[in-house]
Amino acid sequence: MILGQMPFVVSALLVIVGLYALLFKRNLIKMVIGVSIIETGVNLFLVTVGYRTGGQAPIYTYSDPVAFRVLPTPQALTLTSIVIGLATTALLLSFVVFIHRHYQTLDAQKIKELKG
Amino acid sequence: MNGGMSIIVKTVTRFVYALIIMFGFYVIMHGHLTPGGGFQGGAVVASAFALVLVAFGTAGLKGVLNRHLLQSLEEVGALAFLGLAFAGIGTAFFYNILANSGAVFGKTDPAVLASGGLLPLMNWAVGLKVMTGIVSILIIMIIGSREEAVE
Amino acid sequence: MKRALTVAAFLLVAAFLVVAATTMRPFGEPSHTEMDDYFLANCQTEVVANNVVTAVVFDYRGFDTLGEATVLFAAVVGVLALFRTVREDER
Amino acid sequence: MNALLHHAPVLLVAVPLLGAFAVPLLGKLGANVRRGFVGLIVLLTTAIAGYLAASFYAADASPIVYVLGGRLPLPSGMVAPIRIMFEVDGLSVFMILITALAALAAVLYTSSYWKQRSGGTLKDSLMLLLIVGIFGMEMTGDLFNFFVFLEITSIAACSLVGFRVWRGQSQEAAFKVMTLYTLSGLFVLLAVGLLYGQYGGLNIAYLATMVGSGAAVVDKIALALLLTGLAMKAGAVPMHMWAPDAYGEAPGAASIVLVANSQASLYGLFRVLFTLYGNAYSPQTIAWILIALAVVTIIVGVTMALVQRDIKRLIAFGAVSQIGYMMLAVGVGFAAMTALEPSSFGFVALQGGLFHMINDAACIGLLFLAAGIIIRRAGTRDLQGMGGLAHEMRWTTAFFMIGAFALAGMPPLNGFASKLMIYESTFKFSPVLAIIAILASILLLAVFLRAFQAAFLGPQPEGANASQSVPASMLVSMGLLALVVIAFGLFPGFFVDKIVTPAANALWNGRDAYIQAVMLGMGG
Repeated sequence: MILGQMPFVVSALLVIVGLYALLFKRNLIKMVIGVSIIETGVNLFLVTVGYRTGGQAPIYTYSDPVAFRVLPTPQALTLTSIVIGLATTALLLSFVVFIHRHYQTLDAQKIKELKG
Repeated sequence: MNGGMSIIVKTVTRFVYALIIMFGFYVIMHGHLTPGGGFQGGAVVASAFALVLVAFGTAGLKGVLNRHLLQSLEEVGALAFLGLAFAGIGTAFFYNILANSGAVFGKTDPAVLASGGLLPLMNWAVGLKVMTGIVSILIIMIIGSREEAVE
Repeated sequence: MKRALTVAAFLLVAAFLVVAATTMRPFGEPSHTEMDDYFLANCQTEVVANNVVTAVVFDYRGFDTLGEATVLFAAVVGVLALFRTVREDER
Repeated sequence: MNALLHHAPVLLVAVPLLGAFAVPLLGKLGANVRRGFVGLIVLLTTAIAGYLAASFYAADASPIVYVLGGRLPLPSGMVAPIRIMFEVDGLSVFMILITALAALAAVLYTSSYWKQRSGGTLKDSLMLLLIVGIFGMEMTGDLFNFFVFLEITSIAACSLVGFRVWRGQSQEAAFKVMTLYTLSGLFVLLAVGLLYGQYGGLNIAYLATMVGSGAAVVDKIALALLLTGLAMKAGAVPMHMWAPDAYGEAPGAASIVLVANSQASLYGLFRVLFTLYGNAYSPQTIAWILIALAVVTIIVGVTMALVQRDIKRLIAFGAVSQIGYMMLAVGVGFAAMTALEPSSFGFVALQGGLFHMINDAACIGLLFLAAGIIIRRAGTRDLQGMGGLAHEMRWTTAFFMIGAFALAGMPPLNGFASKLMIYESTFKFSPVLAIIAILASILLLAVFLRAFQAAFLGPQPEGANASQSVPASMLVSMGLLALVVIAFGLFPGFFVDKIVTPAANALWNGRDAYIQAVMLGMGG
């Protein structure tokens, strides 16, 4: 059972690894990397959800017109979520640049000015 | 960052960046036929500019790409995409009016370039938007972090 | 206290994810595929595109793509706003 | 049905989107052109929202379905919807009205605020994008589309929170908020992936018919992920830590739109609970979780507000506690609805909770706008460094007082009207909960009286820049909100009948209508 579900489990593990980095790392850049890993895990999950055993890519050019194909929607969703991830990461990194400019450190523990 | 990298990287970059841009445009153009599309092609083109930025430093793009021009182009791309979506408002927002119409992109054979209705046009709009968007983010961030080093 | 709570929340989410991954429907055998089969069957006649993914991205789910372009636009505007030149007197 | 009404839902998103894309280009023509354009766009958007609401209430209040890129919700012979849809029911229209009010007030206020400041073009664009995202979240009938709009609001909101780049705290707050928003968005996306994997569809109405027919464990985990993600973004305890930072650091006018944004996440929470998972399980547990979270949110919000010295953070904690009241009311309503014998006080609780949403947006918004002026005049955010402002800012003093009294639930203002409904129904459900809620309100009154006394009464400290006069557009903007506060307080019955009851009906027994509007294929 576990073996057959391996792709799902791997993407879940990726999400867990990213969550670990986000929650337990103190370096801001590492936290951003954590967010990025979670995004990757979710994207991988979306792609694996759309797989049909023995299916071909859902593109008709130069391929057998009656072939069995994988589901196209998850691939479209993944495309969307990748671009959203890119935008998020760019903005997060900009904030990190400015935090470093103000506090000269990337350690999350040292920059706790906002309390309560 | 200003001086760029070694002569080897610079020379190789001179050879390949035009090829990368061309490949990116190919991916955008054939988005409705082969794997790819506006986003992927736009990202490929942007990666060529990223390569130039890395190899030559910010000086490499001086005079070639103007930040304000890039931003205006991005807005034009976004507006074009929105306009194409508005084109079908007679039926519904995002209705594909050109598909199967027999006109410019309305060929009924899905295997030719001039098919897909609004799809190729949207691919171009999004491709323009993505490449200019990513390149402007890159340029802004590089210039911004260089100012930080000066301070 | 706070750290213990964080660890507990992390373990809970992790357990949820692993359970979800193992109890989901079998990998490679989606059970409800009406929507995707419709795309595969009709995209060549309705949208006249050979690439079904592009047809989904720009036609059937075109509105998502507009939203996605908007997200990218928002990120560019946001980064621009952060790195803008700020006048001394407004600080 | 005429063409404008038919296209109204999509125009509500497309018009501000056009504005957001065009503002940076028009900004090159000068600040006055840009300001006029933004004002025009927001007026147009508000007009469309008002028109949509008016014709929705004039008709039989059945859900409006708008199919993007097609004619019918279901192509012939299909059991699953193909395209993205907008589905507008009573609850959506109600939320649209709140957002339109917040957007109008914010843009009116901001039209003079940024005269001598940099980045006005970018700020206008981000505001419009935030408004687009909120409208989209409130109208969409597609779960993945909901996630996309959620992300639009996240990115626009965080850029606004970090807009004052010269303050280190604003960058720190923006990073924190962005991380949490992204995490909440990813939880929602994961849940969407799970539901899509199980049932092969993304439409909320379609999924609502399918939930429960697959693996029950996966459904429950998807529900948990959705609830966690959306509660996180709505600012409920224990994930409330971002809210005061965000509200406190955002520019004055943006704070009010951020409140509308939190409420849109709350709307998503209700939509998931009542429509998507409406009758999948016997969800007494969920109702109790909601009630428990609500009580903790109220208590934490009020006690934290007690110890604040920063005026904006004080108001922000007040806002957090109000989210608790809404969740309490809806939790009680949900518990009553799913009990073996549904009792009518649950409906009153729902009405009270929803009515409180629009009241909260108005009075919290009023307080934030007034606080913006106070900070600008006093030159500090610290309550102990202020004083004596009442002498020269009579209007602002009056508006702040109205907002504070309304928030604390003093009659005859709107906060009293909605809180009374919440107290009554909660008391019938559980007297202890009602007493906690009432006590928290009294404490909140004390908090705001202290703030009022510190800022407006007493002697003026040395070094305050007293020369600036408050621009007229700011007073108009606050006057608009104050008018809403007073009108809703004086005539609660009228407004509850007109706009709140359809929304509560949509939650209480509108689930079948919501599903059938799509699944029977009668759109248009």
